[in-house]
Amino acid sequence: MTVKSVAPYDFPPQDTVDQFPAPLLYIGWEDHKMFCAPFCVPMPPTTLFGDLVKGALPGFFGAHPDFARIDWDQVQWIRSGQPWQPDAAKSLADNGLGHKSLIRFRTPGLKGLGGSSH
Amino acid sequence: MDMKASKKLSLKDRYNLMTRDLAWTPTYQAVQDVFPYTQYEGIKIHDWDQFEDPFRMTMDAYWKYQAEKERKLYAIIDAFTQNNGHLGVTDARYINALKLFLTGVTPLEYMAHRGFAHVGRQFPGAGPRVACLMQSVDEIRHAQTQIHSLSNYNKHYNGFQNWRHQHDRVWYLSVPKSFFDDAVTAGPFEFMVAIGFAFEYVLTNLLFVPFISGAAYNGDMGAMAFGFSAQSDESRHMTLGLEIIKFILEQDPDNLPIVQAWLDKWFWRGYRVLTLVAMMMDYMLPKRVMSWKEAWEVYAEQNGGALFNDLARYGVKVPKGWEQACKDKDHLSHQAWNTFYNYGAAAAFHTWVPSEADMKWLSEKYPDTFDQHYRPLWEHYAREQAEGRRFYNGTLPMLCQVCQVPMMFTEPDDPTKIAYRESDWRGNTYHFCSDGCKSIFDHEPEKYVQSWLPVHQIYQGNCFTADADPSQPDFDPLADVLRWYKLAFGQDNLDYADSQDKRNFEAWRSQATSN
Amino acid sequence: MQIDLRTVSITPLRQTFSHVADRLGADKAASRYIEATMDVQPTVNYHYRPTWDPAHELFDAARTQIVMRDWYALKDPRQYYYGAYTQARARMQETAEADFTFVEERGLADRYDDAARRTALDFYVPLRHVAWGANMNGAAMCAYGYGTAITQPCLYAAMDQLGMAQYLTRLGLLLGSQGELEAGKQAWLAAPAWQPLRRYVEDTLVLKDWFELFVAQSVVLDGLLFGLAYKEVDTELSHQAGPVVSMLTRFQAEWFQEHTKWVDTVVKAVAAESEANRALLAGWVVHWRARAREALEPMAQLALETGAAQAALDRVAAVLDARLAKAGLAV
Amino acid sequence: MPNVFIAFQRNEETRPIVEAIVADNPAAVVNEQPAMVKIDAPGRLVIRRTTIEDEIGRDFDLQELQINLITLTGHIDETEDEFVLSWNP
Repeated sequence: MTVKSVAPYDFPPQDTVDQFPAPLLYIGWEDHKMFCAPFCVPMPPTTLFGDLVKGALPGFFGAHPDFARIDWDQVQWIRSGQPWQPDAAKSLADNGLGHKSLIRFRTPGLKGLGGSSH
Repeated sequence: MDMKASKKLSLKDRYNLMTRDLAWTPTYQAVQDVFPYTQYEGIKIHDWDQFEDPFRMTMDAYWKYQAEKERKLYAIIDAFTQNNGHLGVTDARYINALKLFLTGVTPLEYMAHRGFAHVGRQFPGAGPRVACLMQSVDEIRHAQTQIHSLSNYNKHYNGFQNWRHQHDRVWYLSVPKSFFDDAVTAGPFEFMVAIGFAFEYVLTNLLFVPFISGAAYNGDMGAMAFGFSAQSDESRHMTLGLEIIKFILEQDPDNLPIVQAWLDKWFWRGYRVLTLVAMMMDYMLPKRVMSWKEAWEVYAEQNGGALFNDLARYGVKVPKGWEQACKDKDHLSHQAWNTFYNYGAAAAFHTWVPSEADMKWLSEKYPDTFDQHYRPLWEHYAREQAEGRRFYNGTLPMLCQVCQVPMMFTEPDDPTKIAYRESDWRGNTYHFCSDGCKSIFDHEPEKYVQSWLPVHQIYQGNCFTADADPSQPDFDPLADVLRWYKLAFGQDNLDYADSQDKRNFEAWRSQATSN
Repeated sequence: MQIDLRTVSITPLRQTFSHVADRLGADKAASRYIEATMDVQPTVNYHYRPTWDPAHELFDAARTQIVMRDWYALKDPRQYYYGAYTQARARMQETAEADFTFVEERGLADRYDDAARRTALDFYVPLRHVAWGANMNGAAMCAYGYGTAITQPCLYAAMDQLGMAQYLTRLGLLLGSQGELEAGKQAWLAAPAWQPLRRYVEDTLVLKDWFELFVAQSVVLDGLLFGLAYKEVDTELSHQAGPVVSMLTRFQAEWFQEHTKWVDTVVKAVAAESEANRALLAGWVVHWRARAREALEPMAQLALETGAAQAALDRVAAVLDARLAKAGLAV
Repeated sequence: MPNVFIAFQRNEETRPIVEAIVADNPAAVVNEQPAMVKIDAPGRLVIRRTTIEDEIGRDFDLQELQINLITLTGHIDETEDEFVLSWNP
């Protein structure tokens, strides 16, 4: 379906990758809605996935008491709704992540504050 | 205004002579050139004179009654100002609901004014044209009476002073702004279904009861006065919205699917804007009128239900998102307040953890969900705050491409899971908070790829002050964005507990009541 | 006797909103007109292009060739925000209501001289359609104009024109009958005397530049038509048959005095802004003034003899030219 | 049969109007709140000019209801003499 208009109605999208310092990555921690919404962060495509987890995630999610208790080997990753196995040694790009990719991670056994998924 | 001269003419006939009869079909210019915007939406109108304006107001009556209302309203505003009425409110936390109103709702009244001037020029039918122009002039009344009654609050409390600047820039205000931009940039018929019907009729009581009764319950006679006075205009607007949708549906069966798609879209987008209202009802009013859940059950499920079975004879079905909205009623306000608590450092009003008494009320009103899902969250925040670690979320959130609300909404049948939807279009991925927003995008992608998403604009570097130098090592981007918002750090934002508003309110109140 | 009247005085944090303080040059108390008008229209970060005009932004200064560094220089000397506007019109409406009631209840309409009645019906009743066109044009100026300072009064003028169209309808019913209204509409649609003016109005209804529309409607047509109808013809009729028509058109006459004050203020500010603006305005005035003169001549003769009609139009044109000259637009 | 309702500001001007409405609508239910009076009626509510005029002792134009009106629901049918609210007319 397209927009009904009196004249051609076609404008450049506001959020193409070239307009950002780095491609955007959306990242959410399942069952920890104390962080009210997933995060949106520009992340250089060359960043190694392991560095993202060890280097950036603490800054995003460290304020939650459960974060320190995460067993990273048990973490289950989801990408656009599908189970997904990232390779910590490869870059985000080599893991198939691009501009505005969405990844979520589930931490079995940790269900947020008082088990309330917050 | 008694019309002795033409007593023999009925109100209806007299009105027709004074409105419909004034118009003529142009011959020196093509009708299509005088009214160029009535074809492209695909709506078919065969006879504009079938439109019935139940209020049939002529200008002399309009001036007479509206001036009388203005005299009464401004007398109350002056009295309220003269005796420091703001000190009579239950608690200065309430004033933060007014900040949200002035920065988020008042600018929409002005947009309605300009939108109705546009459709009030473009409709070929004399009846609808005049009714729309009267609404246009009513709407600037609402914008201006709100500015005037809140002007006194602006003198004494922080967060009102940059309402114009902030409505066009601050992250959460892009939700109401994009909503109305969407309606006014749509075609004239869609604008009428969106604002005249879906927003003014279906959802108006969900906006009216919280703000006006909320004001009355919290001792704010000023806001109550403009609310009641403005709401009497609303009854004309609601009626126009109802009459126009009946008129369109009666004109041609081909109009039904177009109107139904608009109803689905605009119920959902309007409902998404009401997220701010749900939060305000349950969390921002010290003396609560009713819960969002109760307001939804009375004004949406009962009243809305009566309306839609009244419209069923036209083939209209209840909007697609209706069921989900009914499921959300137990969660919406809590999730919204958590979002503003998270980002309290970037909001132009104060946030706070609900008190024990507040939470007792919330438990009673939300027996199935509050204690299990939300009490643990507030109690954690209270403990953290007590130990000097008041939580502020320092990373920017992902926004929905259509409603532009942070992705805080949960799955309709699993309130523990954030809802994610996405679509690919011309090689780019777009993300949404719900089936409702995704279908709005899929229906008109060329429109929503233009969205000015505040978080993305920050990352694109479009939200820094003119003299900012992002290359400097000590450059703090988020602090500069707040300067760009003209948000005075430590004064307009942060927790209510240590705010200047709280200190001033308590000092002034004791000054007014003790020696 | 001195009464110690004191209420609790609290030192406010500020006097007004920041954008208003910026315009005033300091944080000081601002009038209700200023707080309700300055910068109320958004100017940035529109989310979507209009489907009805994709070539422009939602509010776009480029919808007119006129250029202003600050569109809020066009302040309304009457300082009309909604409350002040409606209360002013309510007072005028009250007088008009009393006049209509007085004329009817004292039988002045029934006893009005029949020749004058015929002239009044032939001349004034079709003018309600001109006012309907002016209502549409005012709505367009408000919808597509830029900045609340100019768009707000344009809509008030549009509603005033609708009100005056309704008063003209009541004049037709009081001096005549419903049949006279239909006859007036037929004349408007077909009678030779009215076609040049109808063509003028219809040509304005398709103008794309809203400020040219302001010139064609509010400066030129209102300027010449109201002078002709509510001064020249009104004076002639009251000589012939007394003040009945003056009473039934008092609203229009008073409205026109106030309207020109606003129009002249706007023209002055726009012309003073730049030579380009002044030249644009001059071009539009020259064009539409000639069109208006040609449009008013035949219908003027419905109320005035040919010679008298020319003289009346000359006087009315001279008044408009004097106004324009005073506003810095000698054309 | 769903209700229609009309709500007025609660003041000296609306007190007689509410009384007139109650007189003309036996099934009407009046709900008085601090600043608002809301009148609900099953299916149909009629407001008669003459009844109000008897209450206030002067001429009354039904459009005057606008001044103190807050909100209403239902389809409106207004003549010189009656202002009727109803569902599915």
